[in-house]
Amino acid sequence: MLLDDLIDSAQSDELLDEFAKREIRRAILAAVAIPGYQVPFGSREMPVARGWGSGGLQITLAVVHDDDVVKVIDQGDDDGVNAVNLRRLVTTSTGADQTSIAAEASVIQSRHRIPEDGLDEESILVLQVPVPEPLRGVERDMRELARMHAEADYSRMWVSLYEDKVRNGVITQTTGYPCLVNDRYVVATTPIPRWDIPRLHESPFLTLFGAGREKRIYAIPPRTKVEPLTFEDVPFEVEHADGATCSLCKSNAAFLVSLPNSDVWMCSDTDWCRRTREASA
Amino acid sequence: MGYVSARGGLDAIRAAERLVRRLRLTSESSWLEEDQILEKLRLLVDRVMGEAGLWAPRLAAKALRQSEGDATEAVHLLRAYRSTLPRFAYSESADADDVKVERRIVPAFQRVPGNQLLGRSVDYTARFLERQSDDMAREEAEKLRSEASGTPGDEGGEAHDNTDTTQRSPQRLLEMLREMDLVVDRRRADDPEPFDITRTPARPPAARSALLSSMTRADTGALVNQWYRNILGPDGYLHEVTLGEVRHGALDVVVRHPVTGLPVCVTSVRVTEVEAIEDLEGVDEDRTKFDVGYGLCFGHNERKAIAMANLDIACHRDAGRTQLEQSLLLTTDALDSAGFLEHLKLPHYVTFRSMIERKFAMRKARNRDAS
Amino acid sequence: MTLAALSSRDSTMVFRSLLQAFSSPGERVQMPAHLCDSMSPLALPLLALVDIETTFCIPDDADLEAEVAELTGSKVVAVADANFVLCTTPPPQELVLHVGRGTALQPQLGCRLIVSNESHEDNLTLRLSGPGTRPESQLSVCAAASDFIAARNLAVAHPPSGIDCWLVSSDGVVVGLPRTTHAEQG
Amino acid sequence: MTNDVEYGRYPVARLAVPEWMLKVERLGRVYGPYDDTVIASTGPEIGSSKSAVNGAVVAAWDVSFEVAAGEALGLVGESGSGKTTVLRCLAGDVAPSCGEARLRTTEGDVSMFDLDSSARRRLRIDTLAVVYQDPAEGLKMNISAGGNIAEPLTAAGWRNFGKIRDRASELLTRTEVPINRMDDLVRSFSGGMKQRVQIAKALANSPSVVLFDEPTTGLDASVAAGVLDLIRSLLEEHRIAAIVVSHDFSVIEMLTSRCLVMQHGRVVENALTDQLLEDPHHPYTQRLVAAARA
Repeated sequence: MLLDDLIDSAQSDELLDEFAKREIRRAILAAVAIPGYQVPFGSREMPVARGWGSGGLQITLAVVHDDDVVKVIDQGDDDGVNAVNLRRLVTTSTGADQTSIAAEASVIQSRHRIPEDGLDEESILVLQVPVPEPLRGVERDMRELARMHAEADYSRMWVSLYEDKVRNGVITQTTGYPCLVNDRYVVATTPIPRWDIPRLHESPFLTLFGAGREKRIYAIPPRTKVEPLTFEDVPFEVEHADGATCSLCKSNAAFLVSLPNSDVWMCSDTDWCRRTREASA
Repeated sequence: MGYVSARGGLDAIRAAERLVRRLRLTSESSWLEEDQILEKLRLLVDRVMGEAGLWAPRLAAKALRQSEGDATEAVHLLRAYRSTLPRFAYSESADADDVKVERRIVPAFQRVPGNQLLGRSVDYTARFLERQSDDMAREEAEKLRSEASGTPGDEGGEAHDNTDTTQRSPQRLLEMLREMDLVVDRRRADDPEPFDITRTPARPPAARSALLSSMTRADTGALVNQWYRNILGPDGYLHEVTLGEVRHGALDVVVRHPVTGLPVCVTSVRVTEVEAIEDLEGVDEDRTKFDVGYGLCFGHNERKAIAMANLDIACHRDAGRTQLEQSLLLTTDALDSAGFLEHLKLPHYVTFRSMIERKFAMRKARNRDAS
Repeated sequence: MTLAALSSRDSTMVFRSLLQAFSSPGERVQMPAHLCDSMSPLALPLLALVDIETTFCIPDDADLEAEVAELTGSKVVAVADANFVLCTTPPPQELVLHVGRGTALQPQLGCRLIVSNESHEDNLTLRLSGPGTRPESQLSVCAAASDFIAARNLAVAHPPSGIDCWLVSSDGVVVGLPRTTHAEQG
Repeated sequence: MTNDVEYGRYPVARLAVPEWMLKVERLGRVYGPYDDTVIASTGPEIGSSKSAVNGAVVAAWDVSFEVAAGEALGLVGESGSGKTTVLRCLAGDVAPSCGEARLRTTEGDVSMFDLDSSARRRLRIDTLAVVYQDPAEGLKMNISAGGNIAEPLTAAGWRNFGKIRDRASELLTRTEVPINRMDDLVRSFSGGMKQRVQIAKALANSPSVVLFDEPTTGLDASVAAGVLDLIRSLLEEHRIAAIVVSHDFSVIEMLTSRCLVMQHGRVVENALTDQLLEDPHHPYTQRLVAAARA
C-alpha cells in the first residue's frame, strides 16, 4: 500500500484502520478454530467508551461489508439508547443496511440478549462482553487463571457451585451462566439470561464474543456442544414467573421483564413482540 | 401505558448531541483558541497527551476544548481518532541521554556535574492565589514582555534558559553510581523488541517494557494512588525512594525515510524522565547495592514519572509475589477504568429481572427445606 | 496471473469465506469469483489476512512468496516461525510437523496452513466431526495429500495446541480444517 | 504375596509383584549452586547442611527408600534434618535437584519427577494425597468442610450433587467430624477438627499413597492422641502406602513399622521402628531416642 492510499483510507469515516481490521479478523479465526478459548487482541479505542460495546463494535466492523444487513439491540431492544448509537456508527462506517427483524439480518450485535427467533445458518451473532473471564469469581490472579484454562482445571468452579447449592438451596447464578464449550473451555456467556443459554447449544449460527476493555475475543461455532455447568441431579433452571405473560402481545414464549413492584410483564425482545402482535392482530 | 425503558431512539440521541454542541459552541464568552489552551493550560495538554500515549499537542488542545475540560474524555477522543489512522512506520530508538534538558533535579547529591537546573517549576513558588484584576495582570504582562525582549536571562540564578551544552545534556547520576558499582545492573544485553501494548494486551508475567509502556500511558491519578497505597495503604510496604534524576526536556523523534532510507527527524517531543534509586534490604537481594527504577512520559508530568519510576522498582522487587504487576498492567488505564465504572449507567433490566427471579427461587427453596 | 493488493472490501469478503470455512469445517465455500478469476485463489487468504505485523512463508514458491511480501508488507520467515504457511502442493510430513503449534497457554500462536487441494480421480474421502461439522460432513483430498492429513492429525493430537488449515482448490473453493476438527479416513 | 484383586482398586496379576507402591532413589534438594565439593562440605560428619564452600544449603541428599501398600514409613529428625524437604519434593510442592521417584499406578509405573505440572496435579487428585501440618495449606478456610471434600471429588469428575454430599458425609463421619458441622466454613473449626477434615479430604478419591507432614504437631496432647488413633486405624483399614514425617518418636512409634532417621539432610539410620527404639546404632539416633524416653 502506498502512503497516499493509506492516508485516503484514513480520511474516510472508517472507525478502524485496515491493519486493525486484519488483526481482529485473525483473532476471530483463531477463536473459531479453538472454541471457547479467549484469544488476546490489540483492541483499539472506539468512539464508544470501554465497557460500552467497544469489543462488539470492533468485531462487527471487522466482519461487516456493504452487502450485510445489521441488527443492533441492547436488552433485546433495537431502540435502546446504546443500540441506536452503535447501529449508527456501524451503518455509517460500513455502508451496510439495517433492520430490526432478526431473520433479515446477516450480522446481529447484541448486549445481554439472544434474539428470540430468526437466527439461522447465515447469521453471525456478536455479543458484547463486560467480563470475559468466567472464573473471576473463584480466582483473581491472572497467571493462575491462565493455568486453569490451559489445564482445563475447573474444580474450583464446581466447588463454588456446590457451596452455592448447599448455602442457598439453588444455584444462584443469575445471568452469564458459565458453560463448558466443546467439552474443553469454560466460557463466560456474557450477562444474557439463563433463558437464552440453551440456544447456544448446537446452534445453527456462529457466535462471536468481543471484550474490548479486557482485549479478548472468543467464539462458539455453529453445531457445537455448549453445556451449562450444573450437577447431574440439579437441573438447569431458566427464569420463570408463574402465569406471567406479556401485557402487549399476551405471549409467555419470550423472556419477560416487569415493572417495579407490579405484575405487568413485557417482552424484552421488542421486535419479536411487535411481530407477534401483528401476527395475531 | 406500559413501561418505556430509557427508549432513546435516534431522535433523542440526536437531540442530546445538538444540545451538547449548541451549549458548547454558543457560550457568551469569546471563542477559546487552540493556542490559548496550548499556552495557558499547557500542563493539562501534556497530561492528556501522556495518558493518550500520543504526542499531538494541537489535537490534544482540540480534544480538551471539545470535552469541555474533562481530561479522560479528551484522552478518549484522541485515542479513538488514533484508531482510524494506519501506522506508517516505527521510529528509530531514541536515546534518553539526547534529551535537551530544560529542567533537571538530582536530589541525591547537593552538587553534581551538569548542575541542578531548577527551570520552569512552581516547586518553590508560594501558592498564593493571584486575585489581582485582569487590567493589572495585562499591565504586568506588558512590562514582562518588554523586559524579556530587552535583556535576556535576568530572572537570575540558574533558572534561565542557557545554551551551555553540558547544561543541556548532563551526565546522568546513574552513570556515576554505576562507576561507583553501587547499582544493580538491570540493563539487558540482548536489546529485545519492546512489547507493543497497542497490539498485544499485556498480561502478567509481562516484559518490563510492557509494564513501562502501560504506566507511560496510565492515568496519572491511578499511578500516584498505587504508589501511595503501597506506602500507607494495606497493599504492601514500599521503601521510601531517593530520586536519582528528574528531567524535563525535548527529544528528537527520528524515522528512516521510506525511500532514501536516511534518518529524518520528524518532530521533537517533550518528555519527563525520572530515575529512582531504592535501598535493597531483602533477604535474597544484593544488599550491598541499590535497585533502580525508570519512568518516562510525554509532556511535563513529574508527578506521573516519579510514580512510574518508584512502581518500576516496586514491581521488580515484588517479583510476582503479590498481584502488584497485575494491578499496574490492568487497572491503571484511564479509559478502561472510567469506561467500565460508567457503563453501570447502561440499561441492566434483563440482568436485574434474572437477579430478582433467583431471590424468589432461593426463598422457595428455603421454605421447601424448612417444611 | 499476477497478484494485486486487495481492497478493504475484497479483504473483508475473502475473510468471510475463510470464517465460514472454519465455522463449518467440510463445507465447500466459494471465495469471491471476481477475485478468483483475476488472480490465483491460493494466494487470496494471505492477501486478505497478513500485514506488517504478521510473518509468513511459501516454502515451495519463492516468486509467489516475494510477490505476497511486496504487496502486503508481511515479513518472510522460516517455516517454524511463520504465522502463515502457504503450500502450492500438499506439504510433506516433516514440514507439517515442523510448523509452530502454539502452547496450552497460547494455542492461538499455532500456524495457519493454506494448502492447495487439486481434486483428481483417485480422491481420498475423509469423515469430519467436531465443532461446526454436520453428521454428513466430509472432505475429499487428492491421494497425494494423505501424508499431509496424517501429519496434520498428529500436529493436532494434543489440544489446545495445534495447527489450523484451509484447503484451497484452483476454482476458488476453500474448505476449513481447524485444529478441533477430527478427520478420519474411510 | 497378598492378592489385591478383591480390593478392586488394582487389577493385579497373580504373579509375584514387587512390594513397593512408591520407590525413591537418591532424592536430593540443594538451595544454591552445587558440585561434589559443596556436597562433601555438608552432612552429619560436618555437622551442618549449609556448605562453607559457597553457602549453598544441601537440604536433602542421597535419600532412597521404598514404601509398600499397607505400610507406613517414618521420616524422623529434628527441624532442618531434611525430612519435610523430602516430603515436599514427593508432594510436588518443591522441585527436587536430583533423584527419581517411581509410583505404581493402575497404568503402570510413573516417574513422578518427569511429569509436567498438570500431570503432577492430576496425580495429587486421586493417587497421592498430602496431609499438611498447617491445615490452611491443605484446605480452603472460607469454604465448608463438605466443600473442601467436594474439590477432589469434582476434580476427579464427580458431577452428582447428592453423591458428592453422601461421599463427603461418609468421609467426615469416618474421621469423626460431627455431621451437623458439614456445611460450616472450615475457618470456624478447631485445630484438631481441621486436621480431621484434611484427612477426610485426603481420602476422598481412595489414594494409594498418603504423605503426613507432622499431622498432630501444634495440637494439644488429648486432641493429638485422637487424631493419631484415627490415622492408625485408617492405615490399617485401607491398604495405603504412607509416609509420616515427625520429630516426635511417639508418633513414629505409633504409626510406622519402619523408619529413616535424618540429620543435616542425610539418612543416618534405616531400620524397623521397634528395633530402632530398642537398639539405636547411630549416635544421633541414640540421642533422639534417649530424649524421647526421658
